[in-house]
Amino acid sequence: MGRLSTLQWPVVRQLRTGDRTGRGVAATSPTTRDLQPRTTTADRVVQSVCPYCAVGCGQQVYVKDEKVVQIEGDPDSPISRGRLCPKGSASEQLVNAPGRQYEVLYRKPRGTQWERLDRDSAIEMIAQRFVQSRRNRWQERDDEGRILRRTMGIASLGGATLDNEENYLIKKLFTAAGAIQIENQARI
Amino acid sequence: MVPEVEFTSYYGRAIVKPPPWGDLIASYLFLGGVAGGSGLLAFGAQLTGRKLLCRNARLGAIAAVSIGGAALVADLGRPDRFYNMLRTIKPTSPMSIGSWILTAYSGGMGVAAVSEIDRLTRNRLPLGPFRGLLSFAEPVGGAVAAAFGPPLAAYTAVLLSDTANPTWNAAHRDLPFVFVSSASLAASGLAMVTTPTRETRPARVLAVIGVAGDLIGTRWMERRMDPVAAEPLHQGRPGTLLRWSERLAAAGGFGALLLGGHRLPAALAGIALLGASACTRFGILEAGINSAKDPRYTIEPQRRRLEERRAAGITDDSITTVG
Amino acid sequence: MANADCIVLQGGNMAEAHPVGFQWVAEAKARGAKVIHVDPRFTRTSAVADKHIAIRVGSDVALLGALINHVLTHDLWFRDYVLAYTNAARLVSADFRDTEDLGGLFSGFDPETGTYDNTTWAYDEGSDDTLQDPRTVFQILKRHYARYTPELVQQVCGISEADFIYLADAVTGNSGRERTTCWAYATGWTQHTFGAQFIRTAAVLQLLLGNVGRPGSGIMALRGHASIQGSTDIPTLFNLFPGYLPMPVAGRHDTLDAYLAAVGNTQQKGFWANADTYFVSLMKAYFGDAATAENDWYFDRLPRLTGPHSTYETAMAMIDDQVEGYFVLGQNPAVGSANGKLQREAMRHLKWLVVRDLSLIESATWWQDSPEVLSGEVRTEDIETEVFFLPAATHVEKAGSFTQTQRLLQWRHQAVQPPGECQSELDFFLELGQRIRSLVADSGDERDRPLLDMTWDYPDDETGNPDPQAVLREINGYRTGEHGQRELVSGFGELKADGSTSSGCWIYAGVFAGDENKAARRVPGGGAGVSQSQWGWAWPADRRILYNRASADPDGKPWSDRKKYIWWDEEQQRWVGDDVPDFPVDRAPHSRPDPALGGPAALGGDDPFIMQSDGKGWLFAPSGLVDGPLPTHFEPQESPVRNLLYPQQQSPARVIYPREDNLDAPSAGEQGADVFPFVFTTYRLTEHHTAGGMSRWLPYLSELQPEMFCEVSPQLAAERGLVNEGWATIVSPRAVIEAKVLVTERMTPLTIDGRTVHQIGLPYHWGVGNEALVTGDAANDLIGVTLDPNVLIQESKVGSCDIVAGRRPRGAAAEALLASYNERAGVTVQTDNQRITDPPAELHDPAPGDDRDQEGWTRW
Amino acid sequence: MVNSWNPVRGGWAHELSGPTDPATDSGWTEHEARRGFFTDTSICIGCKACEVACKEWNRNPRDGDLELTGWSYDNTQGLGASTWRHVAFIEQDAARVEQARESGRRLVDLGMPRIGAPTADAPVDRTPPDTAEFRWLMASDVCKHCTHAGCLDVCPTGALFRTEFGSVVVQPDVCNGCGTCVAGCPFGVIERRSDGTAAPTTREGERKGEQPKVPRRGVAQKCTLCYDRLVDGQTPACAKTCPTTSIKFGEHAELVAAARDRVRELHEQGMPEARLYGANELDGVGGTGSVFLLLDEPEVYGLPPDPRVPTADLQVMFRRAGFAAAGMVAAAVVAFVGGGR
Repeated sequence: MGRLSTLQWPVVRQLRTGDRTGRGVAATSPTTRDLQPRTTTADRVVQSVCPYCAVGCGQQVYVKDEKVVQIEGDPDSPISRGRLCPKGSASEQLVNAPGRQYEVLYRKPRGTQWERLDRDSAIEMIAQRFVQSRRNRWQERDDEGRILRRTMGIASLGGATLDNEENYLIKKLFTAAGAIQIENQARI
Repeated sequence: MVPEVEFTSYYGRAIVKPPPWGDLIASYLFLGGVAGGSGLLAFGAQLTGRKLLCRNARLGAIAAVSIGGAALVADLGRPDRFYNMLRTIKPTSPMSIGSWILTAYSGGMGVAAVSEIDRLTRNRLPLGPFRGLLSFAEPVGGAVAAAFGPPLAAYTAVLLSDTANPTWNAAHRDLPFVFVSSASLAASGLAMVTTPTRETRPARVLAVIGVAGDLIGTRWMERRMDPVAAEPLHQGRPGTLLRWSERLAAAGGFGALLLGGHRLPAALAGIALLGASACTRFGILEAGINSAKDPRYTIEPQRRRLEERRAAGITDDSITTVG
Repeated sequence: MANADCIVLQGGNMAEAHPVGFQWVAEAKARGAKVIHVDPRFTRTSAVADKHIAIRVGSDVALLGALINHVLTHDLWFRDYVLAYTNAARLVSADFRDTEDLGGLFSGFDPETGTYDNTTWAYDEGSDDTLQDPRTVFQILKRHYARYTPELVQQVCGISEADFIYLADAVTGNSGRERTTCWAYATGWTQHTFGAQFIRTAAVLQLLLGNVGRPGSGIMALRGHASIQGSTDIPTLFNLFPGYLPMPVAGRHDTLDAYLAAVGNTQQKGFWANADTYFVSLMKAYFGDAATAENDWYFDRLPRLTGPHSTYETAMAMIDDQVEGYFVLGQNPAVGSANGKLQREAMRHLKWLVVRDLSLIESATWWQDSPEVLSGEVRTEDIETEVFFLPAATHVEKAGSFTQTQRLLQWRHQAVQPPGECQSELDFFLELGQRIRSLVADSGDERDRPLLDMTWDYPDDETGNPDPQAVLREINGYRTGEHGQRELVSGFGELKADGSTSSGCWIYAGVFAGDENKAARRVPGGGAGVSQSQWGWAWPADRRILYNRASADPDGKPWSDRKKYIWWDEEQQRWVGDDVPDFPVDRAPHSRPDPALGGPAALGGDDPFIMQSDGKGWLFAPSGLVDGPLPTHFEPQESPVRNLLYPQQQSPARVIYPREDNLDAPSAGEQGADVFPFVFTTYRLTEHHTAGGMSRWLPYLSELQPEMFCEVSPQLAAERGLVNEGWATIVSPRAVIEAKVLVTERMTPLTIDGRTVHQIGLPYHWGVGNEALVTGDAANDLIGVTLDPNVLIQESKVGSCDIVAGRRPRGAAAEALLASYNERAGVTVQTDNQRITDPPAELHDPAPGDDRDQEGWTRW
Repeated sequence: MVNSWNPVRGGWAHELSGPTDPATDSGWTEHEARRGFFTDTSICIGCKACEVACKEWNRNPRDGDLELTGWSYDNTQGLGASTWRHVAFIEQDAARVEQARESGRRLVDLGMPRIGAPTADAPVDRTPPDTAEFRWLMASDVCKHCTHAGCLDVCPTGALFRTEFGSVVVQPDVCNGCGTCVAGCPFGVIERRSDGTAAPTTREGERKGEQPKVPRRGVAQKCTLCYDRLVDGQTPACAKTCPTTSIKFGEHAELVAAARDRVRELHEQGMPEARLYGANELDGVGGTGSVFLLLDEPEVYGLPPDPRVPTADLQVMFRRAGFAAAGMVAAAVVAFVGGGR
């Protein structure tokens, strides 16, 4: 508030500047005069791709203090030329969504509520169930004696929103496990 | 309610927005008028030696302006920033000008009122060395309040009219006359309530003039308004309020004229006048709010004046152009 | 697309579903291109198109077939192109019988299994360049579509003759040497029981008009998910390995040789002839040193398919308690899959369920708040399923590549670390794999061998997360260099079948050539070239337009100056131009290599369709499609309209599931058809994303479309007492849902076969639950499961329903309402599930000279 | 009842109405070229990306009560304190389309001025086009950034100010929420933000779908033409994101020229219904910074047909108020002097 000297009183500024009617220069506040966009004050800008549809619009992700503060279209992209649809424009809210879940939750059989579970335990529990169900439903051969070498105990759905690298690992793991029932949105 | 008229709108949505003003602002309009009129009465009494009238008008004025000012602040979206009203002097903003008027008036009246209170409390106010100054300042304060009283009563009319509100704006030529009349009769009414009849004759005269001005001014104003824009003044709650305003004003005016010499009838007449002024302010405010809730009041008068200009061969001033 | 002179948007709603992609349509239109939108609804796409043509949902083959007929009968086809680049002149087996002959069936149909034996569809030796031989593809085509006339279009599709002629003139007037027409479709074509044939019809038409492989031409698929293309290329699909190599099928691919022969024998033309190099390299990428020549590169240990194992088969297997565990990864089947009730029932039968998503989607919380729990049909306390919810990382919290709809890989850099316990799929599956491997490490069980043999060692990157670039390098592939060192391959041409190379997805080979992540290339605007090739990386081999050899005439010259793209440079003896030639770069236009060479080496200088076994564009598909070599009009599974062309009502080879929990409404002509008299279609809105997992939790998107609604015409509204903003209850044989009503002239009642057909529009973004910002009944609950046999996609674009004013009943009353409807309609599991509609009129081969009209099935 | 339309020139009258350079009037001795929007509604696809991008940049709370309005695809209804871009959806049958065309032809027949380079030699092709059976208009509305801005004029605190770009911006750190500007806007754009519509969705015992705390509560809010982006040479968020370039941002003079070209082009394509809104500096607000190409009468889109900045009549109003106040003094004098004791 140090700048609240009499000389900065807009009434005085009205006289000092040409802004007699107090509708422009004289009326500005210090905050206004120091205004800078958060796209400029961001620590870094990261190039990304919109996570919604398959057009593949380029995005620029602005990061400040390790938080995403803004996501905009990437004008360099020959596909989208900086433009985004409403969903793409809402990407920042997707990342910082008020309803986003940050913790692992567990519902036990017949349970009526979620319970907290730490991530390591959860993955270990899933791995154990994976191994068990894989064995429970293993099929070595079919009725005619032909090799099947698969399990019908485990299925997966999803992938169209995931990265190529992720889909690659999922398919590889499932194939090695003999789990064939793996599908994604391409067929939905 | 509004008769069905052939006009196009966007799903019946209003075009202009009503300001976020409610009863607090209507109260301020009323109290500001009371204060403005009382400033004049007090000064007249001060000059003519009507001590009781002077005291009561001053105390009434300071009460009105204090409560009105508080209402004004309470109505702000950010009351903690009320002082920003004095951040600029904007000739284009009636609210800005009004804030300075209100400040000047309050200053003057404040000094005068403090003197009155000090007298009433037999010098018990902790004024210290300022008590001496006060005897000089008091008459000046009274004069300042009187000078800024009429502007205080009148500026609120400009405040309402200098908007895109269909009804208020359509009344922009004549609303000040209605408002100063209403302020005069209200301040007079207050004096008739608070002050013995022996000192209130000027107040009664002013009341009668105010009532005449109010009744004639309102009719004249409506005649000059676009008929559609004037409709909200007759409909719903504002219509009722304004009808009551007329009745109360007439009753109060006759009361002041015929029975003003008798204490009780005079007080009753004064109450009627105060009621009339309050009804006027609440009615006009609400009518304007209502006019901003129906697109018809914006579109029809604008369409009409546009067509009239075009018919008159003026085609270069439309917001819609083909190139 | 921006180079097209005419754009037909059909079976899609581009402006709404792909607004940013639509800028290229807008730009083409601004430059004078004609834009026509053919769709059941007047949508935001129609609003900015030159013309909207309302069509009855599911009747597109009739319209496109009529365009083909129009082009053929008015001699409007592009003769030079068709002769040189398509199989028009090829002769087809004398045993081939058309749907014209068999009442809607092709030869080879087995009514028992519902499948075709396609041996009679094969080519015969020879061809006839005059196209006069009745056995040429061209003549077969002509006969097949002869009855697809403008009058028929009016009857079947509800499109006036004037509108048909407008469309035909626009398309044919903007095709040929100088001009090109582009078609774009989306799920309006794919989500049908013969959806692949919708696309084929357009392909046939576009080939006839010379609109394939040229600038501003083609048939563009507009897909709905960020990496839906990538998840097909590197599939999370049951039937494919990366790079479209099929998963082995028991009985068909019992040995490696049998497998490779089926995928692409080394004798055929084109790039599939090298399938052995792709497969062996994949196995080396998967299993490293454990894949050897001795063990047939691990082929024997791979799991085998025994039939379709699609998501719907799997859900039904869950209901039969055959499946114990289920991973749901960024999908919301409780809302987004057809027959939602069946999906939710399936999940109730699981032992354990893992849901990985950003928020608590309905597929994670159904045990608390699904419609069945809310109605009291099931109790939370009785549900045995164990549910794990694991929070996922968003697209900015992990690095990786998406492949967009035009096959372009784009790298996303990581912006921030995943918050809380959120993690990427990469991180999760890597860790899960490690834990599984350590659990079975000492088991000594042979079955666990592949888990231990697979290569599963990926380094972390500088952020401490698993390095996705290491995975992309593995996908790209390595070769063994001169000194035994591993080097990244620069393209699939380098892959070998001798075990010296690896590649996790052969079509992506080259994305990491020279140790440069080419998916991460970001030269502004893609660089100076027309093909914008300095942005990302397109498979295969960075080609932006597929089959672009066809952009030049048989002599290698551009068809016209205006449509110049790739041409043969005599001096350099190379194909040059604005793109990477999708062709052997030094194959001269008129070269005729020995076909016996096989593979790419056998491609003639005028064989632009390098992935086809004969290098030509297929007007007639002798193989590859299981439901017929030529697209044929059928009615959807449920339809209030009879098939006006054939006795056969529905596509005979569709995949059907006659089950009590998957009932169908009687089609026209059957008892009870009037109980479900209206057609509904489902779709997306711009403001939401599929089942809402990424939009209904976002305030800014939720406020734009806050509630489930249905769109009805004023006529239907009047008929059923529906009021705008009021409620309506919609009933199909599967479910009863409620929605707010939008009465709009954008929905047009159509006159079909002399009577009015009302269509009802239903966006499918909402679901019942407590967690999302906006919730509502799910349109997918109304839809039954009947699939296209080629791709196993469900028919969710069309179904039959009834609509009444008011909210739906709650609790048991809803079930009662549904039951009363089905009872009134006489619905059984057999309804609509007969393979052959009218056996006497079909199946038998009429002797030549039979008067078809006497058969009584040419109804129009 | 024609208004006294042309105000007397001279003095500071030009600062209240008629053609002027608003930035210069506001004391910006050296300033940027005036910036604005040209919203070409003929190519709008109604995707609402502008609404979202605007909210994202300005961190405005969600609006409304999450209920379907039944107004076609419009569920945000209009501009307000938290919605600074709003897309209107209008469905019209053949009769309405013909009316729109007729009104367009009438505008042409009125001999509306074509300010700028005269193109009289190239007569507009007005061959009657096929009347479409149906059309669906979409239009993204925004603050007009008037040359004479009612909101700015009546603001008592100086919270609203004219920028060096000629735009009109609220300073949220100054505004005390008096609400006068709300009444001052002839277009119904500016509004005081309350917390009513931004209430979080709550359930028993817990809060779900909660939004960030409502920022800038109690102060007037509207489009800033992304002043905080402009100062660093960036494009406003809505224009940057618009997929079809329906929203164009740039120098006002160039945009107006482009808008005129576009109208001519559409007329030549047989669309006489095309017209401009806000491109005339002689109109009641001195022309607007945000210019629109419309395909029907303004009121169809929820825009006023003949807006007029209230301060154009300010001198009249102050004069009348002065008379009134003087009359009040006179009455008091009469009361005391003429009244006797």
